[in-house]
This record gives sequence, C-alpha cells and structure tokens, in this order.
Amino acid sequence: MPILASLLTEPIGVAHYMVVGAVLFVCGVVCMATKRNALGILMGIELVLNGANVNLVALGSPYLRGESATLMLDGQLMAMFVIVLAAAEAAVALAIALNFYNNFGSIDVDRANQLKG
Amino acid sequence: MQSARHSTPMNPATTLPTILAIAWLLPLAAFALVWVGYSLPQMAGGRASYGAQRTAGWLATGAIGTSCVLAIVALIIWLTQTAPHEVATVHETAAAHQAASEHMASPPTSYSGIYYTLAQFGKLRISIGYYIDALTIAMFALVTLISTCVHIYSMGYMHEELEDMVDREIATPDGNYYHRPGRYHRFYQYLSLFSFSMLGLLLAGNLAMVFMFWELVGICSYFLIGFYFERPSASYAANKAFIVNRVGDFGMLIGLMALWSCLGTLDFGDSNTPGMFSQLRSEAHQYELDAAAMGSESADTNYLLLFVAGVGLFCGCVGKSAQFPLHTWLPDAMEGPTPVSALVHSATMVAAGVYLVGRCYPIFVPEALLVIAIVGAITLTLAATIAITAYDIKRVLAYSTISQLGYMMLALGLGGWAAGLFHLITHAFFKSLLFLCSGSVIHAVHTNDMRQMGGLRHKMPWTAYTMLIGCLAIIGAGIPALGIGLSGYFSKDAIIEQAWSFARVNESSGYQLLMWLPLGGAFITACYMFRLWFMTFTGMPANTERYDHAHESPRSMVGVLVLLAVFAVGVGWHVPGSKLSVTSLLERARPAGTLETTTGTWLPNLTVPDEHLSHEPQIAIPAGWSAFAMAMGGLLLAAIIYVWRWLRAEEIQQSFSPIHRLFVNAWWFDQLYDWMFVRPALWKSKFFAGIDRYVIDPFVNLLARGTAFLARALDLVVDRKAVDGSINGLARLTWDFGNSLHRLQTGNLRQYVVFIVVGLLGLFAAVSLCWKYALAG
Amino acid sequence: MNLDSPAVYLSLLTFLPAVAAVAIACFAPKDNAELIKKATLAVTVVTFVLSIGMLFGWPGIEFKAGQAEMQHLFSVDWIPTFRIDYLMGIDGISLPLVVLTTFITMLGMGASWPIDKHVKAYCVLLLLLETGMIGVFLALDFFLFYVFWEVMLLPMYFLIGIWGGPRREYAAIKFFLFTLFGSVLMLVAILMLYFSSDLRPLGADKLAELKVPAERIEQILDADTPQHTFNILALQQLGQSTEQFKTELWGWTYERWAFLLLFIGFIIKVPSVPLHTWLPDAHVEAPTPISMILAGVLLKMGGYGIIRICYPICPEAGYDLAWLVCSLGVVSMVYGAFAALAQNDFKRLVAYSSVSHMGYVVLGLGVWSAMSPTYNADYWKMGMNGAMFQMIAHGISSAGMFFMVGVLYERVHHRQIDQFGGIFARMPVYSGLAVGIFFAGLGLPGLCGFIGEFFVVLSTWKYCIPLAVVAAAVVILTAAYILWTLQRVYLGTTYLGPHEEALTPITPREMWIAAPLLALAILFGVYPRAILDYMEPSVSLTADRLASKTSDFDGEQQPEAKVAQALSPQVETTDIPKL
Amino acid sequence: MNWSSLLFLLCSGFAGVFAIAVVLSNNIVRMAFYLVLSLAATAGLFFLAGADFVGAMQLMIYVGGTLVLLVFGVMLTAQSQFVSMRTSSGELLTALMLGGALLFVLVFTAMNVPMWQPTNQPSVSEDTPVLTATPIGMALEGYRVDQLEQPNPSLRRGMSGYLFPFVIVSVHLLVVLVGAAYLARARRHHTESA
Repeated sequence: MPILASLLTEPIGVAHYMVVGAVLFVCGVVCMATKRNALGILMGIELVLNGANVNLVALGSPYLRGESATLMLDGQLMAMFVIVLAAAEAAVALAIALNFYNNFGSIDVDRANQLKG
Repeated sequence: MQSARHSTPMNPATTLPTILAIAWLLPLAAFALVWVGYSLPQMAGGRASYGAQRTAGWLATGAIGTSCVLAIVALIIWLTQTAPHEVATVHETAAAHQAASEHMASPPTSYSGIYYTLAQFGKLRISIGYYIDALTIAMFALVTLISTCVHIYSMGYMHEELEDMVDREIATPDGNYYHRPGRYHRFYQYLSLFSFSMLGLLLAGNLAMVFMFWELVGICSYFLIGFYFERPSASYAANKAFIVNRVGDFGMLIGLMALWSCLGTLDFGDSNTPGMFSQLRSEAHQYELDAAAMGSESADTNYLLLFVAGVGLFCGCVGKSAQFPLHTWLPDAMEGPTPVSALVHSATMVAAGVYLVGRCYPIFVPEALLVIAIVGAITLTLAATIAITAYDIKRVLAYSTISQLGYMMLALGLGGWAAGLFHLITHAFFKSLLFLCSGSVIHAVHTNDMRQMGGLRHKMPWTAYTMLIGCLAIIGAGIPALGIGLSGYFSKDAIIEQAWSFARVNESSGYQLLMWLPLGGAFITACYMFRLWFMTFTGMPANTERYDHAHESPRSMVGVLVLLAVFAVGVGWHVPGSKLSVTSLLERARPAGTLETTTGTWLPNLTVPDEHLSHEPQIAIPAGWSAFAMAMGGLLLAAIIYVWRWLRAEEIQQSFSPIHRLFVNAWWFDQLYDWMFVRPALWKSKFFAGIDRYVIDPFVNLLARGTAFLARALDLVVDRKAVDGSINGLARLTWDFGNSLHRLQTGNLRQYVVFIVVGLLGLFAAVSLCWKYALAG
Repeated sequence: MNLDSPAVYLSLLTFLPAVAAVAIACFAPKDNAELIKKATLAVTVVTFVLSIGMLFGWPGIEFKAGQAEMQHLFSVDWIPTFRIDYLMGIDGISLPLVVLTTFITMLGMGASWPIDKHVKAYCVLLLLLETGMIGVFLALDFFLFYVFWEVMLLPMYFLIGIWGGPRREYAAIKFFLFTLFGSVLMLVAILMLYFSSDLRPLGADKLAELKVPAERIEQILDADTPQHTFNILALQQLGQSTEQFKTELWGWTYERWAFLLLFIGFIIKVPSVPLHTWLPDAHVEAPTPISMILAGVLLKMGGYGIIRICYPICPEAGYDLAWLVCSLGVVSMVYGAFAALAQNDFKRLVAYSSVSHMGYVVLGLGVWSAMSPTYNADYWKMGMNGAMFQMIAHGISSAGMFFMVGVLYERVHHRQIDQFGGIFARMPVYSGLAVGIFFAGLGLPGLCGFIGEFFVVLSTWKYCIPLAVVAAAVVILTAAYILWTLQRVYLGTTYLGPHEEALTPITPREMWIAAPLLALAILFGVYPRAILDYMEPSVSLTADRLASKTSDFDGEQQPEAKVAQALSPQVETTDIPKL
Repeated sequence: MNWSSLLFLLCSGFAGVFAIAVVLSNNIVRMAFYLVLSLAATAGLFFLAGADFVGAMQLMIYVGGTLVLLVFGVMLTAQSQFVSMRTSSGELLTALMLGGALLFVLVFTAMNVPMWQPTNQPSVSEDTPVLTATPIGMALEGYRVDQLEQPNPSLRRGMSGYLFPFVIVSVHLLVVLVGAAYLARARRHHTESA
C-alpha cells in the first residue's frame, strides 16, 4: 500500500490537516442536513466549527508550514475565539431547543416550519 | 503495405488473406447450405423437420467453430511470422520514450489487396478487398470466438424452437397464446449470416466495402431483433434499429463522399495506388496529417473537408454504436433473443463503430476527435443514469453497453487509440458474459423483470458467480497497489489515465469535464451493475413461484459462461513469461503518426496528448486510485441500498421523483424524436402526397382558397393570440415567478442547509469555470 | 435468311413478337385461352433467348464485351426523300436494356396467367408492346425511334384501359395524354434538329462509318444545300463538333431549346417530379403484368433517351442545364420517398418508390463534374454508369415488387397496407421472396439496388455538395417507407383484411417468376460487373466525349479549332491495369 | 516511520471515523458520545500541530463544557420517540451526494495549493517545544510577543494583539448566558395550556 507507507514516512503538512478538517466539516454539514433532531443539528454545527478550527490551527502552525521561524499565534487565537463562541452558541441553541421542546412537545425540526412562505 | 521482410515458406502476405477469406466465407457457406437445404422443401410445400433443424444448428456452429480455429491459426501466423513493432513499455524515461515514439512513426505491418473488383471508372476503383493488420487479426479472433460461444450457448437457449412453440407474449383473440412452428434453423441461419457480415466488415480493405458490410450487419441485426416478428414490439424495435442506423449511415455516406471525391480512393492500404492513409499521412510529412492531400485550393477548405469527412464517418459510428443522440435503438433491440443481444448488440456489431473509428484514426483532425470525445462523454453519462433506474435486466445491460461504448469513444477521441480498442476487446468478453448470464436467468425464471427475482444464487450458483465475475470486470475491479485486476480494470484504467492526461494538458475548464464525466460514470457503473447483481441473486426471492421453478441452465450454457468468465478475468493480462498481451498486439497495429501530441488548427488550445504520456506515474497513479475509489464507492452505495438496506430505494425514488422520471423515461428521447422527426416526416409525406392530389385541381383555385384561409388564420393568430396573449402571458409569468420563488421558502431547516451547500458548490463551479486557477488554488 | 447477319438478327429480335402477334390474331382459336397464353409465352421466351444469344457468342452476331462503339450497325433506305433510314445498332448502353425488356416481358407474360378477359387481344397487344420497346432501344434513326416510341404507347393505353382496375379509363387517358404531350415536344425538337442539321462538314470517312451508302456520300458532299439528317449518330457528331445547332432563337440556342424539349419528353417517361402524376394512377389501375412492364421497362426509356439523345446531341446545353437535371433528380428522389411514406395503397407506394428510385437515374446522368481545372471525367462516368446500372436494377426490383403486390392482390382483392398483417406466418416462402426483393429496392448491399444508388450518390459530391447531402439523406426515407410497409404487411400475427381464407401459399408458377428476379438481384448486387463489363465502355465513352468538350463550354468559343479535335477519339488512357 | 506521523494518523483517523459515526448513527445518545470522542481526537491534533493551549481549551471548553451542556439537553428531551428519528432515504442520499461533492472540492483544493504541501525542513526545532499559553495570554492583553521581530513597522502595528476582540467576546458571552437562561426558563403555564 504505497499511499499508507508514504503517509507514515513523509512529514505531515498543512494539506493533511486540511483534509481532516474537510472531513469533519462535511460530516457536520451532512449531519445538519439529515438529522431531524434539533440536538443532532447542534452537533453538526459543532462538527463544522471544529473542522474550521482544525484549518485555523493548521494554517497557523509553525510546525506544519515550515516557512517562518517565528511563533505564529493568529491561527490559534482565532481558534480560541471560535471555541468560545461555539460554547456561547451551544448555550443559546440549547436554550432555544428546550424552549421549542416545551412549546411543541417535540424536538423534530421538521415540525418547526411556521416560517414557511 | 506489402511486407516482404520474411521469405519463409509460409509467407503471411499470401497465407493470411487466404485463411481469413476462408474463415470469412465459411459462415456464408453455412447460411447458403441451410437456406438451400431447408428452404427448398418449404418451397415444395413441406417443412424442415425438427431433427433436420437441429442439424442446421450443428452445421452453423461447425462453420463458425472452424472459422474460429482458422482465426486463431492466423493469429499465430501473425505473431510468429511478422516482426513486432518495438512497443514502448510503460515506465520509461522521457528520452527513451522519445526514441520509442520516433520508432513508432512508421506504418504498422499490414497486408492489403483485392479479391475482386466491383467496378472501375478511369482511375476510380471500387473493389472487394482486404486489409489485414494486427487489429484485424485480433478482432477476427475475438468475433469468431464469441460467435462460437454464442452458437453453442444458443443450442441450449433456443431449444424451445425445436418444437411447436407457444409464444406467451402474444395472446390470440380467443384467449389462448399464439402457437407457431419452431424456427430453430432460421435462427442459426441469421447468426451465420451475421457472422459472415461482421467478419467481412473486419476484413474490408476499403471504406466502400466497410459500408456494404456495415449495412449487412445492420440488416442481420434487423432480422435477429425481429426474430419473434409476431410480436409487434419486436418488429417495431427491428424497424427502429435499422432506420436509426440509416440516419447514422447518412452521415457516413457524406464522409465517404468527401473522402472519395477528394482522394479518389477509399482503400485503407496501398495496393497499386496509394490508399487514404498514405495520402493523408505521407512519409514525406513524417506521417503527420496533411490536409493539403484533400486537393482543393485553400487550406481552410481542405481542413474543413477533412473535418467533415471525419465527423461524417463518426456519424455512422454513432448510429451503429448507439451513441448519443442515436442511442435510442439499442435498448429496444433487446426484443431479440438473448444470445443475439450478447453477440450482436453488445460484443460485436455495436462495437463496430468503435472499431471503425479506430481503423480510420489517421483521418481524424483534432477537432473531429474532440467531437468524438464529447459525444462519448455525453453518452457514457446519459446511458449510465438511465441504467440505474431500469428494472428489465436486459435493458440495464443494454444501457450499460451504450455507456461502455461511450467510454471507448471518449478514449479514442482523447487520443487513447489503444485504450479505446483495448476496452472494446475486454468489454466484448465481459459484456457477452453478462448477457449470456442474464439469458440464463431469464431462461430459468421466464421474466426480464428484476423485481421478480432475488435470492437466485442458491438456485443457480454457476450463473450467479460467473455473473459476479462479469460485474467485477465491468466495474474495473482490481487492486491498484498490486497492479492486478480483472480485464476491465486494465482497460478502464487506461481510458481514465488518458482522460486524466488530456485534462492535464488542456487547462481550459470545459475540457476538465471530459475527465470528470468518466470518473463519475465509473461510480454509476459500479452502482447499477451491483444493483443488478444484488437484486437478482441476493436477498429474499421476490416471487416464490418463479423462484421455485428456477433451475441451473444446461451444461452447454454453463460451460460457455465459465469459458467467457475465464476470458473476462484474464484477457487483460500478459501472457506469462513474455511481453505479449492484447495491448502489445494492438500497439502493433497503431496507425503511423498517431502517437504524437497534436494540437488543433481551429482550436489552438486543444491538445490531444500522446497516448504513452498517460502511463507516466504522476498521471497513472492518481488516475488509477480515483477510478478505484469511484468503483468502490458505487459498489458500496449499491450494497447500502440493496443488501444492507440502510437506504430505501422507493423513498429515494420519491424524493427525486422528477429526476427519477427523467431517467425511467430515458430522458424522453423517444418522445422527443417522435415529435421532432417522425411526426414531421409523416406530415411532410402527407404534404407531398397531398400536393399530387391537388395538382389536378385548378392551381389558382387552391391558391385563392389558401390565401383566404391564411388571412383568417392571421387575424386569429395575430390579433387574438399574439396581442392579447402577450399581455396576459406577461402577467401570468410574473405571478408564476413569484409563486415558484415562494415555494423555496419551505421552512424546513435541513433543506436550507442543503441550499447553502448547493449554493456553495455552484459558486465554486461558476468561479472555476470562469477562472481557471480556482481549482488549482 | 441467315441469322449471322446483324441486320436480320436485330430485325428478327425486334419484329418477332409483332409477327407472332399478327399470327395469333389471325390464326389462334379465340376460345382456347390456355393455348394462346402458352403460345405467347413461347414467343416471349424465344425472343428472350434470341436477345441473350448475343451475350453467349452466337457466331457472327456475338456482342463483343468491352467494345465501346456501336456494334451490329446496319442501315437500309426507308424513305429516301427525307433521308430516313431503317438504321439500327446496339452498344453497351442499349444491350442490357434490350435483354431486360425481353426478360421482363417474358416474366410479365408468365404473370398474365390469371387474366381471363379477352385473352387473345391481350396477348396480341402485349407482343406489339414488346416490339415497340425493343425497337426504341435499337433504333438509331430519329424518325424510326419516334415511330417505335408511339407504337409502344398505343398497346399500353389499351392494356391499361381494358384490363385495368376500377378507374382504368381515367388512368389510361392520363397516361396517354402525359406521354403524348412529351412526344409532341419531342417531335418539335426532332424537326428543329433535322432542319438545322447539315451532313456535309462530317466528311466521307465519317459518313461511311455511319453506314451511309457510298453512292449517297458523293451526293451529300457535292450538294450545295444543307443535307439534313435523322441519323442519331450523325446528329451526335454534329452536335459535339460543329456549330450547326447554335442558332439563336429567343435568346437561347436551338441546341438549348432542343435539349429542353427532349428532356421534358423524357422525364415524363422517367418520370420526374413535377411530371410524374400519371405514374401512380397508371400503376394502381394497370393489371400486375402491365405494371411490371411499365415499371421495369417503360420508365427506362426516359433515362435511355437522356443518355443516348439529349446529352450527345446537345452537349453544351446539357452542360449549362446540368443543374436543372441534377436538381430534378434530387427533388424526385426526396419527393417520391416522402410521398411513398404517406401511401396506404400498396401499389401506389411501390409506384412512388419508382419515382424516387428513378430520381437516382436522372441525378446520375446529370452530374457533369468534369469541370475546371482538371476536367477529370471519372466521377461523371461513375455517376452515369451508376445511373445506367440503377435502371437495370430498378427494372428487376420494381418489377418484382409489383409482382409481389399482385400476388397478394389476386388472393385478397385489396391493396390497403393497413389491412394486411401476419402474411409471413401464412405464406412463408412468398414472404421470404418478397422481403428479398423489397430489400433490393431498399438498396441493401449484396442486392442490385445498392450498387446504382451508391455510385450515383458518391459521384454527386464532386458536382455539387448540397445536392449530394440531400441525395444521401434519401437513404433514411427509403429505409423508413420500405421497412414500415414490410412491418405492416408481413409481420405480426393477425391479418386485418377480408378474404383471409384466400391466403394460400405461393404457386410454382408464381415462384418461377419471383425467384429469377431475386436471383438476378443477388447476382447483380454481388457481381455488378456482370452488367458493367458490357455497359461500362460505352457509357464511359459517352461521358469522355462530352467531358472533353467541357473546357470549350467553360472558356471562349473557338469554333474552327474544335471540329478536328472532336472527330478524333478522346478517350483518356489510364495507366491502371484493368481487372 | 516517525512518531508524529503515526500519532497524526491515529488522531485524524479517530476524529474522522467518529465524525462519520455521528452522521450515520440515528440514536441521539450515541451521537453525543461519538461527538465527544471526535472532539477529543481533534484536540490531539491540535497538540500535534504545536497548539498546546488551544488543544487544552478544546478539551476543557468543548469536551468538558459544551458537550456536557449538550448531554444535558439530550437528557432533558430524551423521550423514546425522539431518541432515534429516521430521515427518509432520499434526503439522506441527497445530503450524501452533496456532501461528497463538497468534500471533493475541499480535498481537491487542499491538495492543490503548493504552499500547503509538507516540507522537509522543520523550521521550529522539535527539541525545544515552544509553549504557547503565555504568548496567547499576552496577545489577549494586547502584547504580541511573537511579532516583536516583525521588520515591517506597519505590519507590526497591525498585529498588535487581540485585546479588543477579547473584550467583545467577553461581553458577548455574558449576554449569551443571560439570554440563554432567560430562554430556557420553564414556563409551565404555557405547556399546560398547550
């Protein structure tokens, strides 16, 4: 299996992280698009954000880029903010979900179609 | 070109034409014998007994079997008596490759000559001749072999014709089924005539002869599709096949006329006078295509003529090989008996179009090749999409055939001469295998509908597992890391490598599609082939009554299946211990000057890459892995839906119902053609016939009446329809537009997510189409 | 009377049927129809044997294959006052047509067995018709030609008008009027040419070659006034090498007027759109054997006239009007095919298919592609040969098709295509033969129809590309109407029309008529040289002679220089070995 | 073979596989569990990329905080009919196909940017791992110790710390927490009437 072998011997680069990020991101998107459970959608969002975070960290990592000898903090800082905001978002979304559950007795988002045009 | 390099007692220049001519004429002899021996008693009012009919089957089988032996003898003579071309091996340095391609720039060994002349006018001559090169020999062996297999198979499959037959497709007015005498010998007669015609097509030394046999295989196909001519659907399908083919032949005639009028010959080889190829690619021009040979004054006209000739010829191939837009006849052609579908409508006749493009490869300008590639790409995608939704097991295979032919055309159009023809050969084996397996299934359960099958692998294991081999071969199953696989793995990889190579040298994003479509096609192929296999052989029996009556086919049929399965596995391999393989044989026939990277004249940014470049590792490895991933993905999807049943097919159909309906109705091509061509033709014919009737009437009278009518019609149309209608129409349009937009607001959260993704992808596609660096980052 | 003499032989061939007709009329017992039929059949067989005697080297009268010039040429004074001769001869153009005539007449007589009304009169007229047809192909004197042309017309009129279907009188009159109209135009053209011709410039040698008696040659060369002639060969020489027909009349030369008039006369016979409407009616009403003869032979006279008379006598007009000829050919092909598609009457469909197929003939004759700069006549030769071959092929296939329709009509007495079906299951042998013959009409390779169509279409591109494209498109329509018809008539299970019980298998007599036609269709399709070896030299010579004039028509007129050039043979020598 | 590659493969494999498991699973409780594992594996990736502080935060805030919140939500709403809700196959297939296309585009782009390809000379010495907690803390207070050597003064000015965003985020967080508490408070009279 040449690809696996090369994965083990070659150094890891930004592209590898990007691929992992892409996988997480797409999983998140698919999760959002397929789950009928509001909390499932919330999990999808977490995955999406996480995928983005992987990218941010990878792009900001001196180990991976190997082009600048200096410490690069921008990517990590962005990731920090994303994590914090994700927490905030989770709190609000959870609150909305609970509220929705209280009102409708269900957390099936397909029922929440009162905005239908 | 006569090659006199070998003065051995068995001079191939004389032995090969004789051997192949005998192999060619033997089926004709069988046809004639059966005709005389079995039709004369009929003329005297009697009928050939069924015992005699069985003899006819043996006679025809013996004839084609002998042909097969002769063809193999010819192949051996060819391999031993002619010096092989140095074939550039796969992984070589650029310098060695350069040297190899320079060496390749000489005409391949071939023998051409004339059996007899049909007519001669001054310098113009039309004759029955031969042109024998490695391609001819390979195709000869292929066709005779598959034809022999089908002959043997048919002895089992058609045995119902050996007694008075009850046709269950036709109900008579009194409520019974239609009874008729069996036509066993007739079937073999048609098969023999077909074999003769097909071999003549392969042996043909000039395009006129190709055209004649082209029509002959067409008429044999007509007879065989219409074998059950009592069924209206069969006679309709036969007509459709022949007429649609004639539409292609119309284009082919134009190509023939252009070549004939400009070059004064239609010969492939040089017998006495220079043939087409050596005129168009003369040695003086280093075998490059030289449009000036077309002989008119301006270079543009020459190039145009050459383009017209190429596209015209290709039109013929579009008809015969059921390419878009003339693909509609092939699925209907499945009305014929299944062995016929295996022989005529998958392995040989429909591949003749691909063969002809390969044969006439030297005359195609890059723009014509682009046309071929585009048609191929459209066809392979279109047919694959239809195959996913079909339930008739033979129709799935028919659409799969169209799709695979599209692959071959695509490969040829992108410069992959050997790749396309290699796929032609491998496809012939595994597709005939698949058809014969489906025939075995139909023979057992007496239905074509896959929804009535299921679980049959317990009842007919041989059929099931040989068919599994066929399915694996067609999806190109193999292990890329080890470089081993079934035959389809090698040939499909070669095509995708060529597409990859083409997409690398042509950066314009439109050309990239020619790489993505075959890759996507590979996914769909795997999906529908395994859908077929899973639906037929796994799961629970859908119809227990049919299941209980199912049984393994007789030994003559199963034996053929096993033989073909062996070929389907191994035909892509090298002969152990030598460099000899189908590809190396094909390389010996590669037309001079076609292993070059060429660029278009009208489209200067169109580059058709040298085929050997596609074997470079930086192309071959990613292409191979992508193809592998696609095939596995398709297989997985089929398994998800039909084995593990995570997804339910009915639900998918429902939520994609517009697309599903589009596919199920084969993109409405039949209806479209009916409206676009058939009805207008009938109207026109009524019109012409009507003219005749009214010539007698006073012409002026008619004119006056016509004028009055026209005035009234104008009043009606212009005043009422146009003026009032346009205002109302505008209003309605606005209303409808608003309505249709409002439907987008579904209120469904998950659909919004889907919209976002679609928008993202659309944006990406739009940007990458306009800005070629978008994909490259 | 010795058969070795060409004069005796050709006269015998021509007049044997007429003499026999007289004999039958006088001596045959009126009530013994069977005997009369047998006698008539015997006469036609003898005539056929006589005609093919030429091919198989009957000593003294054998036809030399490969010789382009006129053979067996002989001349006898007939009406010396107007210098009208009894001049006959045969060459590669007329020979196949003569054989076709005797062959089709023989088969036609065989097909006449079911006729039981006025048998004697029928047989007499049929034999007279045969004399007229053979005469037309052999006559080389314009006046003689015209006489035979009219002789042929009358029996045909009666044969349709008496033995035809319900609307026979209408059809017969329509046929008669159309043909008569053409004949009148032809007569005008003949007189026009006669009175502007002058034999004197040809010289003694040439006249001797044209079988003018020695004493008359002196007389001609010494005369002070123009010496007019009806001799077609002489007119050809004059038309090709002198300026005699170049007198202007209303802005056009005599030559052009003559060409146009003759051409109209001939395309009525072919028939070509828009003068074709007599044909469907005549065919529908005529009895089966007459339809066979009409389609198999009579239509060929138009094509024969064009290649024998129109083009050689009026070459420049032919060159100028080639576009008209070709366009009419293509229009006929398309029009006939479309019209055939719309027909529901089986016979009418075959009639329209004849219009379409004969369009190939007109087109092939007209593709004068020997144009600047090369003046290469090869493609025109191919077109002309293709056209001539198509005439023979169509003679076989259309006669066969009409016969096949007739076989059905005799059994069930209707011809509505949509009221057939399932014939294959009931009459397998008949259907097999019919399908073969219809495929010959469809132009399937290996059968005779293909060769002519293929050659004509291939040669057209060099003349005019758009016409070639349209001509090629006709293959689709042809396939469509023939296959659709086959499907509706022969395939399926149920017969939809009346008299189902009458659908009995084919009789041996019918088989002996159909089988030879199919056999010939296959032979000529597989080995076209069986005809071309006889035909090609003469046709090519005609094309070469005309093509060698093309440069003159293109460029400046140089009258004097051309005479000598034209009188010497202009056949291009080719360096390719013949096979 | 080097250890960082192996660890990367392990972590990314876990992250990816559990993310896919989240998608494919229908049971909300299992989904939450898989999500935890996936996020934890991602944290491992962060460590490997040299972002130790971010990794730690990921573990603490995400795995420790956010997910606990989520699990609470699950438990609060976990009636049996909502534990697993089937989506129709058609929608599933659409989403899978679109997801596949999106994945393809992303991976294709990632693979084709030359700047992102792995390089053979690691610029930062692996022997002396740089700890990032302090610099990040400084940056949040407005001091960019990592950008001190930036030669271009204008760039150096542009990189002058994240104090302002930090403040905004803090306020935001406060607002959110208040808002969430308000939204989530039980309104019994409402459910009774409904």
